[in-house]
Amino acid sequence: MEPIVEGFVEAGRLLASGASAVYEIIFLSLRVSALAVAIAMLVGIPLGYVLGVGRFKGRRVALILVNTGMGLPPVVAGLLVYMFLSRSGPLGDLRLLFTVPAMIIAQVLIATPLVTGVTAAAIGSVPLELRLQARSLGASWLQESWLTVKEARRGVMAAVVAGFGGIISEVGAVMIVGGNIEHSTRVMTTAIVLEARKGNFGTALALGLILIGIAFAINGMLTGLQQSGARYER
Amino acid sequence: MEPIVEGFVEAGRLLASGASAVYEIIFLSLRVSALAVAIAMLVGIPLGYVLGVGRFKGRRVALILVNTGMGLPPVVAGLLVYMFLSRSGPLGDLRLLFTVPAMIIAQVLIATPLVTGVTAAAIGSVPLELRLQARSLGASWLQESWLTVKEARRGVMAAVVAGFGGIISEVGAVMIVGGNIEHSTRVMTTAIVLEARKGNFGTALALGLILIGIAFAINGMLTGLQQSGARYER
Amino acid sequence: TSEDTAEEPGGQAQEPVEPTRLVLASTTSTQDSGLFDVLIPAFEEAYPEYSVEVVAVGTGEALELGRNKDADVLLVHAKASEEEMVAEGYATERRDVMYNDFIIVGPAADPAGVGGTSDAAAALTAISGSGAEFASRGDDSGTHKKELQLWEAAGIEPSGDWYLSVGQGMGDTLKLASEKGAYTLTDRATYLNLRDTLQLEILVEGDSALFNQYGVLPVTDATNSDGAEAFTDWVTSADAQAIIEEYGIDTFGQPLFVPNAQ
Amino acid sequence: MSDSRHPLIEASGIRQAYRRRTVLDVERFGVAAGETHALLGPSGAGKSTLLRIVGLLERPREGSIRIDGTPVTHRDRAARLQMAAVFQKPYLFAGTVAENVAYGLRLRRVPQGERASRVASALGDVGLSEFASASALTLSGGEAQRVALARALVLRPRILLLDEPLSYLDPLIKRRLVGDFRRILAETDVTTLYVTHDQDEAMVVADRVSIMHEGRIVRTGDTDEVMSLPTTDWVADFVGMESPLRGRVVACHDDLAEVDCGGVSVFGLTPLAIGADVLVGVRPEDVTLFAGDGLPPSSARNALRCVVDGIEPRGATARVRVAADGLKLASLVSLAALTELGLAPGMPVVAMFKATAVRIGPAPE
Amino acid sequence: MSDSRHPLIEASGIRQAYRRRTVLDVERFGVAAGETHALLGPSGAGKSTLLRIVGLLERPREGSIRIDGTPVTHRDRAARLQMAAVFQKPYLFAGTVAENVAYGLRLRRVPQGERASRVASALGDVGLSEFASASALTLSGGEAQRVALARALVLRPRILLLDEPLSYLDPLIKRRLVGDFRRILAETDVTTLYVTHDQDEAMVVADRVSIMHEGRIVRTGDTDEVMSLPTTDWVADFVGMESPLRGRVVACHDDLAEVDCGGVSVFGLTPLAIGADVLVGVRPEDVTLFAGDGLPPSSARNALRCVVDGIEPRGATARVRVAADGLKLASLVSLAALTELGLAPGMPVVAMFKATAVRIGPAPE
Ligand SMILES: Nc1ncnc2c1ncn2[C@@H]1O[C@H](COP(=O)(O)OP(=O)(O)OP(=O)(O)O)[C@@H](O)[C@H]1O
Ligand SMILES: Nc1ncnc2c1ncn2[C@@H]1O[C@H](COP(=O)(O)OP(=O)(O)OP(=O)(O)O)[C@@H](O)[C@H]1O
Ligand SMILES: [Mg+2]
Ligand SMILES: [Mg+2]
Repeated sequence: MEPIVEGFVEAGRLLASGASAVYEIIFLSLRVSALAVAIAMLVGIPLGYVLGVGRFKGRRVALILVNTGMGLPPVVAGLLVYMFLSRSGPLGDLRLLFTVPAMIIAQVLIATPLVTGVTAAAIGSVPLELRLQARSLGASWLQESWLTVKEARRGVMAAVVAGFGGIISEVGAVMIVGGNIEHSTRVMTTAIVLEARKGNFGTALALGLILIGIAFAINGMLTGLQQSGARYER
Repeated sequence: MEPIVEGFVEAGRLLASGASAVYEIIFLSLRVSALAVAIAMLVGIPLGYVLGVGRFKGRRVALILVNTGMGLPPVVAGLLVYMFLSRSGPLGDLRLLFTVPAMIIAQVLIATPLVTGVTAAAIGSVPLELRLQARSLGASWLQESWLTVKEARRGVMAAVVAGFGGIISEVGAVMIVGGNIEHSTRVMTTAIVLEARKGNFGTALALGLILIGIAFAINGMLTGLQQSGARYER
Repeated sequence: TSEDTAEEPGGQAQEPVEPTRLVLASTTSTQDSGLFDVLIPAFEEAYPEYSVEVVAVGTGEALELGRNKDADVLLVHAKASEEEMVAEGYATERRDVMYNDFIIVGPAADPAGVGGTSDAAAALTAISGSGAEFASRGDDSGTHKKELQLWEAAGIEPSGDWYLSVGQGMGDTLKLASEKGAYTLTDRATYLNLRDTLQLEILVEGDSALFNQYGVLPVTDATNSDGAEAFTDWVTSADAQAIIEEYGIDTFGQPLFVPNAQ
Repeated sequence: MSDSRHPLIEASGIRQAYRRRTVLDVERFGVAAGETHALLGPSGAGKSTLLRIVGLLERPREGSIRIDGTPVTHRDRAARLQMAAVFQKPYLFAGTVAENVAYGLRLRRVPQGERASRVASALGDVGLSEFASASALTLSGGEAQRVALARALVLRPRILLLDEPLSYLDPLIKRRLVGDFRRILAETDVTTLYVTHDQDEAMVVADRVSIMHEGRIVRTGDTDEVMSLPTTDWVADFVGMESPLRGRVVACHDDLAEVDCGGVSVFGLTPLAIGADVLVGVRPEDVTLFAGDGLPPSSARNALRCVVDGIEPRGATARVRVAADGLKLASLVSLAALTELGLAPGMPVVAMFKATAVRIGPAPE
Repeated sequence: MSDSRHPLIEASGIRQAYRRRTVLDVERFGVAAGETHALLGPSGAGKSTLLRIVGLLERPREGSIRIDGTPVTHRDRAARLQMAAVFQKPYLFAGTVAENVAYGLRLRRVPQGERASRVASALGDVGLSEFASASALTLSGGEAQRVALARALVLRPRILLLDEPLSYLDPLIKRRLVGDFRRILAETDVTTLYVTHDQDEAMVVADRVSIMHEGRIVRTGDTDEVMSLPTTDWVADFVGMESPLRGRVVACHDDLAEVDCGGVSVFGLTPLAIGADVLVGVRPEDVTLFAGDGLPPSSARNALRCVVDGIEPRGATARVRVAADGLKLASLVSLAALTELGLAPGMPVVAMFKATAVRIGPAPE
């Protein structure tokens, strides 16, 4: 128990000390994962919609692929991105390896299947009649989808939360493509791993607790959104 | 592109060679993550049900906690489990550190919030009337929940798939509490990291591809379940 | 202690005694060099009553595992910290096992012009003034500590955009340096292992300051202290030292480690 | 059937509110054992809410439910196992039609063989035998409603709770099912609470009727009495009659009484004595109109000179409102008759109805 | 209104099948501009499916839809923007009642101010003004249905598709809304397809009626004709009549014709000439029964000696089936009259109906 208590104390100390290093990596973590989840939403929600409502050939295979993507090991995602961005890789000339954009790319790769898969399940449970009803009132394809997403918002929110949670806590990929360079690509999780490797379990745990605290705050806000407009039931 | 092609070739070679080492870690990975996801389902689905249908005090905070848990960094989960299981920790006498059970515990910690959160969203979108209808036909509390879970099966399935995907691909926690010990606690992901570190990108990628292939096969089966009984729509 | 060992499941009644678990904590660079792949089977053949489990982690983490008694014996390379552990009573003793050496590697173009020198401190001084980047492991590992000693010797406090503190293992740091065309300090074993995948050349070697000593430490009050002692004795024995001496010749044409146990 | 029957279900002091809005406020509501009790009332009156509360599916803010005199709550599964409900919107479970119908039986561990035969016969009763293995989620509105009905009936519950169970059905099948209900409900001693907005349906199946309005029960009694002797203007309008008629028995020969309704005499059959204050009701279906103001020769004891007040088309018939002095009546007239008589507001007509068509009941204080 | 009116919606050769089951097979179906066309038929007949296909919400396996003579498909949003639909089950969107009603207006970019006033007035029309800011998901069945109705009506579409829009409503509000429909549908030139199972409702609002049975349209024509002159036993039963009466005009004085129906003479008004083969129909509402077999003195031109065949209670009335030789009729009798006459199967009665109550139409080949 002791080390855990120590972890809390240390977390408070770190935050209070105002050590700009801590804030720097907190903000970088948030920036990277927020951007990545935003892109994953942009891709994953429409894709999830199509998979959720559609009944086209290949839909099932697509669903399996997406589900498989949820199990894409971050390390493998990192390796793939590494190979593309490496100096000897096809996109090496962009010189993106070990930069923030590279980390975002890797995280998008990880979050998108998660957002897509959970969104598809949520969208799939909106009754067809509801969509027909919107269509019969003159909704265009886009307006109909928007309504459907709103109706499925609990599930879509869960998709986004899962996606964000998956990448803000992810270390394998950002480590490989970001390089954990101090003042440049070091984020919360890579800092935690570094501290753990150094044997500074207390500091590692403290950073972990801060990360969890941030996730808690963000989820507090998101859950507010998710619940608003929830049905008042008996 | 080349290294990726090589990865496929190497993957085939590894599997064909019948190298028992490869099969050993594949089976260990599956065993650990399957058991962990089974436990996570056992805990997460009932919990998700309660959070999805309930309207008790504290439900919202519980939801936020669960959502936060989705963002629990595997490394932190690993550290926490380590601290408990370390000989100097409260459960040190169990001698579980660097064993398979320790890995399972850590993975359960990671998968449970994911299963719970996505299940809660799915269950929450089953109309209250459907549950009342079951109740009015004489369903007990348990029978009613079972029916509700079946009605929400697409979302619940997505929850399980996300949970399984999250842990089969996870490396931070199993590395810390398992120790990546050859013939004992080495799983796919820790093996991938090891090979990557050694510079054997081909082998690392090959293992990654095998892992993805396994996830694909499993998801093929799960998706079959998820879709069966889906509504035949216009 | 031995009582603990006796409690291990299967440790009592069975006829062919189940080997007891011996947890060896070491660093990733040692594991990555492949040395354990020959060393451990040899030990287990000599001592069939033990089954060695290698946990390869960061140097600091390995020491911490020892402090927490989660490992029975350590094989690491951070002499000052190791001696501190013995002094604090966390390890019963510390013995030299072997050494290899550190080298400074960098891009073939060598913008700082340090190729050929054998003065490590001078080379670092040149690198720091050249505008070229230097990748530091920045993880308190043996290598990192050695690097800091060298900077101190050069009278330079390294910081700035050119100094990349990457906080990763040796292999990853090498890869990063290769990608970025940066210089870095590495142990020879890891470098040789990865040479084919890297665009880095050996630029500085041979300085006596670039000496990398490995030590073995049995953990005080370890779960399997008998095994720990047996391993310590064995790895410093002539048999083991001979294996170490041979290792690497067939793959790299040169030995990776020089045994130096007394 | 009278109040003296043993009340199987009793609700007292039930109040329900959602957010701050009170939607139900029922002092006392009882359903006797074996009786079929219809619950009528406008949209939003609280019928479904009362049904859910009586069905132990929802906890009221205040009040209690007794079954067989024993207090029960929404946690009482044993009590709920005696009931089965059909909701207004048919909520079917994912699966086949047969699985849906079998659901309650499976919960009750009815053995496979009996289950199959009961499911088959219930599906036959609602005319859906061929749909047994169809997916329950692709049915038409009426089919789904019938499955929901079969799903409840197959349980042969002691208490049936039906919330507009036939609203999606066409007259043919409705007629058949109403007939079946009537038979089942009469033959077995099942106690039924039957919410409906179809008054004819209520009149066919119900022994007693309660009318709800804005969360309250405004009238309750035997079906014929409630539907023919409204007590307030609102109830009168709701059951399709003009304002309530109040009068006093002024003469009596055998059972034939003359009732004075504000100056107009109405003849009807009643055992009530001279001097009694009474309510008088004549259903529009029983009133025939004749053009002009000459009285045609007829056996009808009542022939009132009236003036047409208004005409409301009702499909195959029209409802013609007429007034004689203070007394107001309605008559249901076929469209053909409407044209032939050339009825129009302001026209003098004679409203005729037989003494046997006049209901007379004691006036409530 | 006749077929000569410009057909606004035309469906031809429509076939729809789910899995292997054909549920719709409609050769031709048309709705003229401005007309209100009721679609009747038993549960599962395919009414909702036809409505969805006409509403361009579902693609049929075969066949085509034309609007204004132009072929349209389910991809045609411009065509769909002219329509608005109310489904059988009211599917409301999460949000307030007002947001639901405003949905289509927002899609059409109606400015905020106009939107608010139109929403308010539509809610007023369906009697839900106070519910504007209530959550749409907690409404009672009838309230929800009215919101769905308001949501469609507020768009003032050119084509209205209504699928049993009043099934959850009580007679009071139903009567009011049916009246409103009648007015709106008559005043504006909206074209309406109206699926209903309430025949009286159909008779009030519809100009024309089609009857569906097992996926096919088995009868279509002007409302009065379809409802009074059934062509087959099945249709007769469905519209509440006995078997179709076929006959031949044997005499004619002015417009009053004598029609010989298998030996029984029926008098009615028709412009058809002597010798014409005709269909004859008398709605049960127009037939009065008298006990015994003596003919009472009456102005009714038709008085047939019959025997009671069967009695079906229908709530406030009963439907009495009588037969005279081959000719079968039904009569709607009030319950009071039923008791007074002591009607029972086998009893001789006289069925009387006026010549004006007899519909006569040319027999279809
Ligand atoms: N969960 C809820 N939250 C808020 N208001 C509710 C809720 N449930 C019902 N109401 C309101 O309570 C009132 C009564 O509803 P109820 O469903 O009992 O009406 P009803 O008599 O069955 O009407 P209908 O004939 O239209 O079905 C309605 O005005 C409805 O809007
Ligand atoms: N998606 C579907 N899959 C399979 N069968 C369907 C589907 N939709 C409708 N059906 C079937 O098609 C038939 C016609 O359905 P439809 O909804 O058109 O009937 P309806 O005339 O509207 O009946 P009701 O009056 O009961 O609503 C029904 O037997 C129904 O079971
Ligand atoms: Mg209701
Ligand atoms: Mg329908």
